Amino acid sequence: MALQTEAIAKSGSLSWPGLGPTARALSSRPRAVLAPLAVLIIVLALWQGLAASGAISPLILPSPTAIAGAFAIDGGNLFYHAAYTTMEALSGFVLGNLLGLALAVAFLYSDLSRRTVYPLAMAAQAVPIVAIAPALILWFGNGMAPKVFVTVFLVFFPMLVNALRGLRSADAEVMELLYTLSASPRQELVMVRLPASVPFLFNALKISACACFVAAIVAEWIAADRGLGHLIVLYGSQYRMPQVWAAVLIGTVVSMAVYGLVVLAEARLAPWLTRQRPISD
Amino acid sequence: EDLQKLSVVLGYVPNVESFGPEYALKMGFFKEEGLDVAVVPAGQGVDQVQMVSAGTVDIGISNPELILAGTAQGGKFKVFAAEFQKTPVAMTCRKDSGVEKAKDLEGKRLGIKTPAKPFADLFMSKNGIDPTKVETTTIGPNDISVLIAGRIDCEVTTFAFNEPRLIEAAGVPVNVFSFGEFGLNSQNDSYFVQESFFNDPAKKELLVKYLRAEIKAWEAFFKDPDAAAKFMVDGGFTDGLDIDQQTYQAQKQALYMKDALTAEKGIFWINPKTWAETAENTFLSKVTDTKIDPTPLLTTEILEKVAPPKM
Amino acid sequence: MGSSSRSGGLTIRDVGMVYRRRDQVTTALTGCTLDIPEGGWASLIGASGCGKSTLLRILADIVKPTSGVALVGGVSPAEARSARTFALVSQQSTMLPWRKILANVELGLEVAGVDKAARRRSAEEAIELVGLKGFEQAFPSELSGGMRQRAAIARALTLKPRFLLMDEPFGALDEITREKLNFELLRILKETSATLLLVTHSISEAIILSDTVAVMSPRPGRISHRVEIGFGHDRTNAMRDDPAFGAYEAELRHALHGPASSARPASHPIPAFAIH
Amino acid sequence: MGSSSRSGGLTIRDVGMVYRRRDQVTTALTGCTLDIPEGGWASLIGASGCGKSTLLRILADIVKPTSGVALVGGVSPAEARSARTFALVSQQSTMLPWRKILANVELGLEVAGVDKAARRRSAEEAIELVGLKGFEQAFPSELSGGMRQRAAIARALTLKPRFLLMDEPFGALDEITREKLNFELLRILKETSATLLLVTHSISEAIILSDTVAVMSPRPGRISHRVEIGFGHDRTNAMRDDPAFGAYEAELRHALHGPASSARPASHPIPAFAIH
Amino acid sequence: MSSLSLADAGATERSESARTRPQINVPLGLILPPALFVIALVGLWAVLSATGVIPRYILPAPDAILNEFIRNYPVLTKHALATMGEAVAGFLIGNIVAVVMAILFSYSGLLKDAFYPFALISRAIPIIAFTPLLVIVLGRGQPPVIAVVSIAVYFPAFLNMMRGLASADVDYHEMLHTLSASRWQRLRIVDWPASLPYLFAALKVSASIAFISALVAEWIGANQGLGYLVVISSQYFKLPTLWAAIIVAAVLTLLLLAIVVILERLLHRWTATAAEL
Ligand SMILES: Nc1ncnc2c1ncn2[C@@H]1O[C@H](COP(=O)(O)OP(=O)(O)OP(=O)(O)O)[C@@H](O)[C@H]1O
Ligand SMILES: Nc1ncnc2c1ncn2[C@@H]1O[C@H](COP(=O)(O)OP(=O)(O)OP(=O)(O)O)[C@@H](O)[C@H]1O
Ligand SMILES: Cc1ncc(C[n+]2csc(CCO)c2C)c(N)n1
Ligand SMILES: [Mg+2]
Ligand SMILES: [Mg+2]
Repeated sequence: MALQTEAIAKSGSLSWPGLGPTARALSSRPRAVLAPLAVLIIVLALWQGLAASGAISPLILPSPTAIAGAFAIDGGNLFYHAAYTTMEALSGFVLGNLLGLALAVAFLYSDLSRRTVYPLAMAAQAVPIVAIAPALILWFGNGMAPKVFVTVFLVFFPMLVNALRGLRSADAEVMELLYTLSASPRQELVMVRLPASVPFLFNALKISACACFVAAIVAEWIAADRGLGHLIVLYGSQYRMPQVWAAVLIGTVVSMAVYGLVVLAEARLAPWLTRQRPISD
Repeated sequence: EDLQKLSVVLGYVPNVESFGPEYALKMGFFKEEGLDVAVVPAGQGVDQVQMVSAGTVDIGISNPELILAGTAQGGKFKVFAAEFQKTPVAMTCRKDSGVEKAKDLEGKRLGIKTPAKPFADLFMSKNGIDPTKVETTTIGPNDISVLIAGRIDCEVTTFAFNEPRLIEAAGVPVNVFSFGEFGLNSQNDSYFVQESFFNDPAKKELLVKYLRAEIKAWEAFFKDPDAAAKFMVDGGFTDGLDIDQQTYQAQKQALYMKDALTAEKGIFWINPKTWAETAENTFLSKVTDTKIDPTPLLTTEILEKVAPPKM
Repeated sequence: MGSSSRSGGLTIRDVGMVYRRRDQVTTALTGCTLDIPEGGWASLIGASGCGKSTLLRILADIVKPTSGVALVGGVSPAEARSARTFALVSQQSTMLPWRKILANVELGLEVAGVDKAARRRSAEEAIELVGLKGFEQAFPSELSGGMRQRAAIARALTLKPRFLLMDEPFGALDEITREKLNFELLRILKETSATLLLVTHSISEAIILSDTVAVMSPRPGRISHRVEIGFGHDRTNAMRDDPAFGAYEAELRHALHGPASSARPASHPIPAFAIH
Repeated sequence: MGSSSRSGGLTIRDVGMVYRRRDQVTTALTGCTLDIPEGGWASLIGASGCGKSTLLRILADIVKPTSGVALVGGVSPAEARSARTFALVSQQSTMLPWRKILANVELGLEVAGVDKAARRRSAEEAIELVGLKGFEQAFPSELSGGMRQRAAIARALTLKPRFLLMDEPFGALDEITREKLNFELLRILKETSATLLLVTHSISEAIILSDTVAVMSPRPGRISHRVEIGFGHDRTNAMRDDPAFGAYEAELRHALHGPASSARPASHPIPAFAIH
Repeated sequence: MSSLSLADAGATERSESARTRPQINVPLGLILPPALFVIALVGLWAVLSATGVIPRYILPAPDAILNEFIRNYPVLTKHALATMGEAVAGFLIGNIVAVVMAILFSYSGLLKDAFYPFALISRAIPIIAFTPLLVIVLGRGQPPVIAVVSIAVYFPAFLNMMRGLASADVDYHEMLHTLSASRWQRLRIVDWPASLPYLFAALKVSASIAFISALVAEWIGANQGLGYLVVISSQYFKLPTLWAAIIVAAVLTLLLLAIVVILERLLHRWTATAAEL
């Protein structure tokens, strides 16, 4: 069989458009929706069965129906805290990615800065947040700021590494072209390096679309009076597992939604990435 | 010979608070009883109630509030001994904050660890403190630096013989408000198993042997708390234990482990009155949705068989 | 011929180029010398791999010669590049895959800081000129090989450079399109008095488009022959019928292939020329 | 001529191809019909962008026509591809940049599962044939444009396919190298009785290498003309002197450019042909 | 680009993506700038500590930490070894699983359709919620930590490989297609080499994640390791120990990164850029 006529996104991640236009996906490729749905139903059924059998303590793993019940009992509260966490996560997402990209550009043009700052940025990634939490609280107070800081801290690095790689991935011929046109470094950056790095940049964004929520939640987990992380700790300390899992679930869904937005943005902003391969088998 | 396996998860990282299990293990008291005991250290992130309910360990050592909360969520437990008669849980305040009595908290800044939030509110309401007049912030689970830095005046919760000592060592004198004296007493470090475990006569017998061996260790503790502290520090159970702090803790801890009841019945005895108070408080603080009657949870059956020394 | 009052044309003096790759050394050029006066038109012909592109890349400041001097308009290639006095059409007709054709053609002017409206106008004109009207909004991957090549030519033409360095710009084009573009190029060269250095594999194209045809011989590449084309700058297709045209062809063929081959490109020494 | 007892040659019947890109629709081919008997040699000539590559890509099973039928050896392109009966030399002479030339030339046989020693031997032979000896260990980026193109030809030749589909394989080569390879190709075609479909921009190359030259006209692409070349399969360079050769050239030029142009490729209707 | 650099600037650009860049043969030039920078930072830190700008109850002075290294190195070594084992094991498991999964997904439409969403979702779930479960399933100690590290680490490699395996130029695929290459051949000949830059970018990200997640996991469910040491020492307010543990973790992270960079150079010479570090 040769090429299908409708454009099929070349990148794997493109053809599963996140939580986006499910309806369109369903009409054009029903399997992409039905297959995961089937898996989900099987997993939920097994989970429910397991919980009902009493094999797993309700203090550890609540049943899916109990989790659904938690939304009924505590929905408003959950969403209030989720909104708070989302604000932190998204602020961290934006700032962290901008920082990572800015650093990558700086590293690209200054070897010295790369060789000095890069290892430290790397090493800093190994600093456990637990350890720096007191310092953060001391310096940033106890509101959103330290959570945003932690999120930025965990988000900037994937962007830095991917952007650095992406900015160097521009085709040699294209770089030569710009060179003979006597393009300025800024033009070279804007016209070639950034577009060439788009696949890498979007990957970093996808990594951090998920990571920013995990980071914000972990930061809240340490010391917060609001947010999903706070709820998880508080409810956890009272063994209200359905609520804990409901909070986890909301965090997951919201971060998947952010992921979906990144995927959609990618399809919009990088149409040239969708040149199709022949289908061999 | 055939040793019978039994596991216990401690209430915290191994320190002189868990001298009993560690010493009994080291000295072979468990073996003498025919037991092969695995001692699981705890600390941050380890939840004894979850572990016992999941069957990961047999015996858990934890706070009554948590055992009650677990019960409220469907756990079925039996409490057969308790280390503390008076809770070591305390509020610690900087001396220079001028907080001398509970009411002084008004107008001050209080740091609260997230899980302690419900109890902090209860503490205030029970002691006539207007919570709107207290500026509260959430602090990390091990954070005393905020207090040392002077960003807060008081923090809950701390252990009376742990954090205050560390804070003073950093050059900040403190006042300690032991929760037991403010209507929030609780038998910390209560020993519990799953109800089904307790209902199995063979297993119940293991608990007797276990407690007998541990009590033997605790007798050594009471004979010489300083030596007990030295044992814990030198034994390398936890890296970074400090001999001064542990000696201090050992001496203080002994006072929290004894009272009129233990003098009458023996150490580790269970006090239904204290449990009733805790159950009431756990409900008032909304940690449990209903008021739990602790009576069916408690049993002195093991204690009676072990007959611990009366002190 | 063609030389003007301006400061200089293209100068290649004793240029040598040695590529080192890991273990091996390729001498691409040795002692190449060539002068093209300002406003002059020159072609470079020679066997595949003899170093034509290398020479162009030296003039375009992409690679540095390992010996000798190259000057563009009297200054070093680097200075010429900064001053944007030349435009290069490279052999592989490079396009930015994420830009549509219009944006790709505009690129040169965009880099030079020309304002949007003006560069749009120039680009559209150039696109029309090379016969790509209607494909402004296509991505490069949606064009045929020859169309991409024409887009690259269009980009260079928008720049109206003093020096045009072109590496087989018409290689992927059919005869008609090629010839049309040949004459469009001539027109533009005259209009702008630009200097041309063209690499081509077509001897007749070289004659039509040049005052001077330089023949390179391979291994190592050097300029072995120079033929001056005396047609002046007013060229029509009729010159093909000029007996001089045939003579130039023969001379160049001879220079390329050795003495026996002046009549046709046929008699180079390949083992079994006629196949049973 | 050329047709053998085997099951079939190349068949293109009423093939249409419409490319859809985002908002726009390009009709690349309409109603193309062409038959090349087994063992036959055919060339495809036509203006840039008229759909020659598209037709080859249809036969090579890279794209599917939007209408009509294409057969390779009597079976669908997909089946022919699975059976490895054809080899394609694509217009952009694709080389894997991370493989050295030898490994790139070996690739076809490697994929076909030929053992290491045998494919090494074939590759070295083919490399020698196209004049790349000494560059086995170079990366593609270290070759000149023409050298890369020859490497791509070498890769196709190692496969000894029943059908050779070549898209301007000699476009980046100088006359001599080109002619040498033309005749090498003829020798190989005869040795292997392969069927050839060649896209070229050179009318004389088309005549030399074909039994049939198909002329495509553009927008939308279709086959407008067919010229049978009556030279048989024993070809020598002397056939250029045959008056028939000139006649074929004229006919093809005529077919390509319209009636007035049979003498030379010159008189196609471009506005200002002679430039003052 | 300054006109000074002339043509070799162009040559350098070229080398970055398609050719081997000349190796910097002076290790001193590689090590000196960061070393000087670190020394300067430590100096600044010492000054800020001495002047009380950085309070000692947050970050002890450098000499206090140095002293801790000298006094307490056996304990640090013991925990460092435990963490290293977990981080490296998790790093390997997570990345191998990621690569295999990405390959399976890239070559099997059904698998991908069915499980791709879950592969994504698994990353969006805060692992902290997993840890008690893992401790209960796997028991306390190293296995749950390794599991947490694997889960935390797989995602960058998975995503980048999904992308990298699809990144090869379509022309290459068309060529292999006409050669009727099998899936395995397409993977081996084109997609795998083309995905290596993506893989190595991911490995660098996950090298950093490996240690932090090992530390966080130890914080929850272990009784040894640097994360455990961090918790214990923060519980007893032993800040020199705590920061010594952090520094060890940072150094180990750099070590793992260095190994990744070296591997990248070895495996992927044609795109490796010199002095990534
Ligand atoms: N992938 C594609 N998407 C959209 N349009 C395409 C695509 N490929 C080719 N086309 C269009 O199809 C037409 C024919 O292209 P094709 O490559 O077949 O031409 P060609 O005859 O090979 O030209 P050339 O001689 O320049 O190589 C062109 O108008 C081109 O723009
Ligand atoms: N980057 C490089 N590294 C090593 N050798 C190179 C490099 N570029 C070119 N060469 C070698 O230099 C020689 C000349 O190459 P060049 O590209 O200048 O040839 P050319 O005359 O343009 O040939 P063609 O007509 O085939 O394009 C060739 O032998 C080639 O292998
Ligand atoms: C010696 C000692 N033991 C336990 C804790 C931990 N801790 C502090 S407050 C509290 C009660 C929970 O509300 C617990 C378990 C400690 N800090 N010091
Ligand atoms: Mg060339
Ligand atoms: Mg074509």
